[in-house]
Amino acid sequence: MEDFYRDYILDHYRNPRNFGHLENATVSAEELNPLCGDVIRMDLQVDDAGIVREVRFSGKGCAISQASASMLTESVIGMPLEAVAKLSKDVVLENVGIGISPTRMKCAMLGLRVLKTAAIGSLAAWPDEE
Amino acid sequence: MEDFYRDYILDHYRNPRNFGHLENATVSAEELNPLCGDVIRMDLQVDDAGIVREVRFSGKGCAISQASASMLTESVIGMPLEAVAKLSKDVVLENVGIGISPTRMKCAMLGLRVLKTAAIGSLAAWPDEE
Amino acid sequence: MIHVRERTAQEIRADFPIFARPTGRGKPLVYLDSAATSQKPQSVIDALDTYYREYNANIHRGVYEIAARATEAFEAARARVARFINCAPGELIWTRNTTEAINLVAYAWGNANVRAGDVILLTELEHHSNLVPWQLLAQRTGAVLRFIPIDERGVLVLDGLDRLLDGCTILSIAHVGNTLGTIQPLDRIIPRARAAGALVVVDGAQGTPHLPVDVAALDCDFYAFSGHKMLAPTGVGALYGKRSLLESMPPFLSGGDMIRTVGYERTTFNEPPWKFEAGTSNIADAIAFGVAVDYLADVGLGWIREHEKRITRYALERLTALAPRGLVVYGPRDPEHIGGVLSFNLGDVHAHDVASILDTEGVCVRAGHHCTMPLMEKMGWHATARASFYLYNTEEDVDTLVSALEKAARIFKL
Amino acid sequence: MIHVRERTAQEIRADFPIFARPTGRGKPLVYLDSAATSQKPQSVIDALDTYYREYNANIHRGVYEIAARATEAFEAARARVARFINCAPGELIWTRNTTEAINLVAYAWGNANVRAGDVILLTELEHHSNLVPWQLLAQRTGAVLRFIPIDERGVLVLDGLDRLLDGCTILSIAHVGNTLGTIQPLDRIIPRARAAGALVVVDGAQGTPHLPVDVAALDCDFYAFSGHKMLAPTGVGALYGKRSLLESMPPFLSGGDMIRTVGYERTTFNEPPWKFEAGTSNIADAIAFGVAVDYLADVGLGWIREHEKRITRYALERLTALAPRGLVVYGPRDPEHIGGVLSFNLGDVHAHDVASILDTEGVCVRAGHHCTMPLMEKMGWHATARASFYLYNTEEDVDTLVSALEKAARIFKL
Ligand SMILES: Cc1ncc(COP(=O)(O)O)c(C=O)c1O
Ligand SMILES: Cc1ncc(COP(=O)(O)O)c(C=O)c1O
Repeated sequence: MEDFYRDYILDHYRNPRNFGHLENATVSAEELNPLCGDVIRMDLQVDDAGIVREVRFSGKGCAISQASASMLTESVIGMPLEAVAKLSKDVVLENVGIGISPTRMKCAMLGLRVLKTAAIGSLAAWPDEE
Repeated sequence: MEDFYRDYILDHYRNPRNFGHLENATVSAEELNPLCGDVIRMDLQVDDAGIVREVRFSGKGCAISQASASMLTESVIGMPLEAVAKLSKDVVLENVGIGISPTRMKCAMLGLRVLKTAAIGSLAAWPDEE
Repeated sequence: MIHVRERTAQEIRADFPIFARPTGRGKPLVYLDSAATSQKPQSVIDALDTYYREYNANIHRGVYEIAARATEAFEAARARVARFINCAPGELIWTRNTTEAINLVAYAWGNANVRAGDVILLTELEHHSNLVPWQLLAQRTGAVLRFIPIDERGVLVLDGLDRLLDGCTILSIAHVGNTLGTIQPLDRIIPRARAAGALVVVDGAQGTPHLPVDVAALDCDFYAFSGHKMLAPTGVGALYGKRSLLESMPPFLSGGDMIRTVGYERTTFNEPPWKFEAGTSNIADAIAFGVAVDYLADVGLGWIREHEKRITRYALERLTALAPRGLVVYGPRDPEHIGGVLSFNLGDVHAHDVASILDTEGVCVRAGHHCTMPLMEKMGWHATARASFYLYNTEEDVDTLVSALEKAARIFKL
Repeated sequence: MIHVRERTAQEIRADFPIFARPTGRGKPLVYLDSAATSQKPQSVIDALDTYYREYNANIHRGVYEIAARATEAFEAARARVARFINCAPGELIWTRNTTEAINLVAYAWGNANVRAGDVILLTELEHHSNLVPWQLLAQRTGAVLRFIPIDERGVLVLDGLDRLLDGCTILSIAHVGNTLGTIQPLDRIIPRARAAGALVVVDGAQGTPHLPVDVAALDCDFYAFSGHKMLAPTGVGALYGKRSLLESMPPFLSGGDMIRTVGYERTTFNEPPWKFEAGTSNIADAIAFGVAVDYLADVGLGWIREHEKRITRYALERLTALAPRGLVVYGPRDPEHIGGVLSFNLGDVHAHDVASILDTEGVCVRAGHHCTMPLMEKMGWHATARASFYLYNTEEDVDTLVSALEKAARIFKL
């Protein structure tokens, strides 16, 4: 777990990519991490072909949830919204590149859950429980 | 405990003394053994000097509760009602003359509790808990 | 599940340390009161010990190693118990016992849905725990109670069932009766209750220990049961509820753990099952409950059922020898319809006296009203003695019971 | 009680088997989360083991030897726990935990006595378990909630208390706050609440583990607490209630054991405390709770309090060294007013990240909102890390905490 706090994770935490809101969001969602009460919001702008053009995330939280969300925004730009709806936990695990302890899994998966909720249009399951 | 079921106990069980009701009872009480739901009733007739002249008990129950109640009626005839109100569990233990297992203590004490309740005029504590 | 080799009751018995100890009078323990609470195998006792020695920690919100291990074991136990009755883990709420589980339904579902004049249908042989909560719900709401009647052997009379179900909001019924051991024909009752639009609650306190239970096949809405009657520790039970009901129902107990967000004035609740679990759970005992159902599944519910039928049949045979001395067995006579329970009386001897004399021979039976006072009154029984059998009982236990009963008959000169 | 010789924390530690095991990374366990749940001494674990190996049986109605032993041990445990808080055994109801105890009061007393417009007074620092049950009671009855405010250190502001108490039906207040460890001045609050005619409920979850508690001297009506926070197993807690209230109050959960007589239509209830204990109790854990309070009384609550003050003072001193790297401690600073709990944050590092890094060093702290979301929001804290101390913690534990925090500061480049 200590290995988790690597420089590139801390960099995403301290300098989150695509942070903020989208005025012209096509879909949005916001969800809470029951473990700590942290909330993440995702705004997506989707073009007519169904491709994600822009993403912004917002919220306050731990390094794991923030860095995971930040990396995730980079992963989904250019993806069809349908594909976002079907993302599995693996996208997060590959992004962060290192084992996450079970107790922190919800932190790591929160951003993905919010993203999938926005893409599906109704509350997505926890990706680690699917 | 097996020793409890001696002939004189079984005799009181099969042939209870002072069994029945008193038409002209001065005080009466009825209580339940929470262990089994057995109920005993005691009717007392008290003279002007406050002396117990007659007693009748009724109810259905185990050998221990019935024999204890039967013997008890014999013990209290002629006693001042005030003294009945103050009887301790010892009167029962002496009557039955043998150790009673803790689980059956309520059975043995039920008659005495009812008697004391009648004498006091309000619900008496369990004699074994005083 | 495939069993390479069936175990014998003797082998099973060796897994239960309590049988290794003689009673205070030096007799072997003949435990015939499993319907009240079962004994526990070593593996269940060990699960508690391991939890407290190795990874005791509060669950769900802890980040550190032992909290992670405790949370995982706790939720894994939920999944095991859920699988044991064929439901999803998200449909299984931990409670203290069957009684709390039934109260949960009566308060949470009942208060929200039952109106004056509604009918709550029970049977005449219910345990107090499946009667009093409904009486109190009826008092709170103005609903009325109806009862499916029983015949003189304690068997449900289903002739008038559709009339009784007419306008019925809730049917709550024991899977297996605890005084007579009667196995209820739920497959004939539940479909008719569903057709009548009633909520179906099953009191499974005597069901899960003895019968393979599949809540999906039963098609009930709620199923309540107790760990302590099925090899698990005291203090833990469970309530199965259909997911959609659990989602729409308001919570019951409230406080820590069952919330999503809390403000001074307003609160939102967690998803089921956690929505119904307030405060620190009985973590250790829930984990041990998971071990208990694994033990049962490993022995095999089919084997247990056959074993109980064997013992019940043997006991019925042996007890007939005492009929001339006044022994009467109540309830149905066919072991096919009995869940390992026999209620009886010996002549005019009070059941408590019978039980006390049996105790001197190391034989543990229950005596009294068995928390079914209305049934007793209806049948005209003052009290009965009850012997109940489980996977660790043997034919020798029955032999000891019979000779202890002979002793009682001797003492009371029957 | 006279202690021939005071024990040292090191000796006490040896009674808790969990400390003999290193963590998965081979570090000694530094358990600083006793406010969530405490560790258990060998004697408590042994009590469970002995119960299940020697005399497991259902209580109160059993006639045979092991049932007698179980009943006696169960009621003796009640008497021990009652003596521990200075009440009569008949005033002590077993519950699962503090949360259930508070819910019992909110349902049984609350539903019977609270009317629309009534005032329920709480404080701004309550645990969800002493807030949500009252919110739901207010929703059921139309009562309104008021809150005693806190200052920026989390200390109650009592200036307006009499105004707040005006027309108040219930005051419910934590004895010791769980997020900041604040010991509440109950001696200054309860007399005024009584004068105002309010029912006084105390959430003692963090009281009984750490302070000598005398409910008669406190003069509260109800006092709720959890065994698992004071060396007892999970799954058992207790509610003290004044005898007269317990007698007049309707029951809460209903079913087996809490009844006197039951008919199909009508039921009468047992005396307190059994009137409030429905179904098979958590027998083994209640017995072990009795052993736990004996252990605490034997060490001495006075010793425990002094020890916690020592450790808290030492921790406050040692943590100042981290102030330049952004460590902030919340709440009151005087160990006299703190019940062995310190909440803090390290610079802009999220409390969860702090806790995860501490975990790699074997240090267990809690991180998050500690089931006090409204308090967190009011104080403007997103989350805090919380270290809590108990009788088995030592100054070395604090040293390890500090060096683990230094590691976290290093990783996050503070
Ligand atoms: C102040 C306070 N109240 C109530 C509770 C709830 O205790 P339990 O979870 O044992 O019901 C806690 C424990 O977290 C607490 O600290
Ligand atoms: C049929 C039935 N229902 C309910 C109960 C109550 O179970 P518990 O005491 O575990 O709540 C019992 C157990 O005595 C029972 O046999």
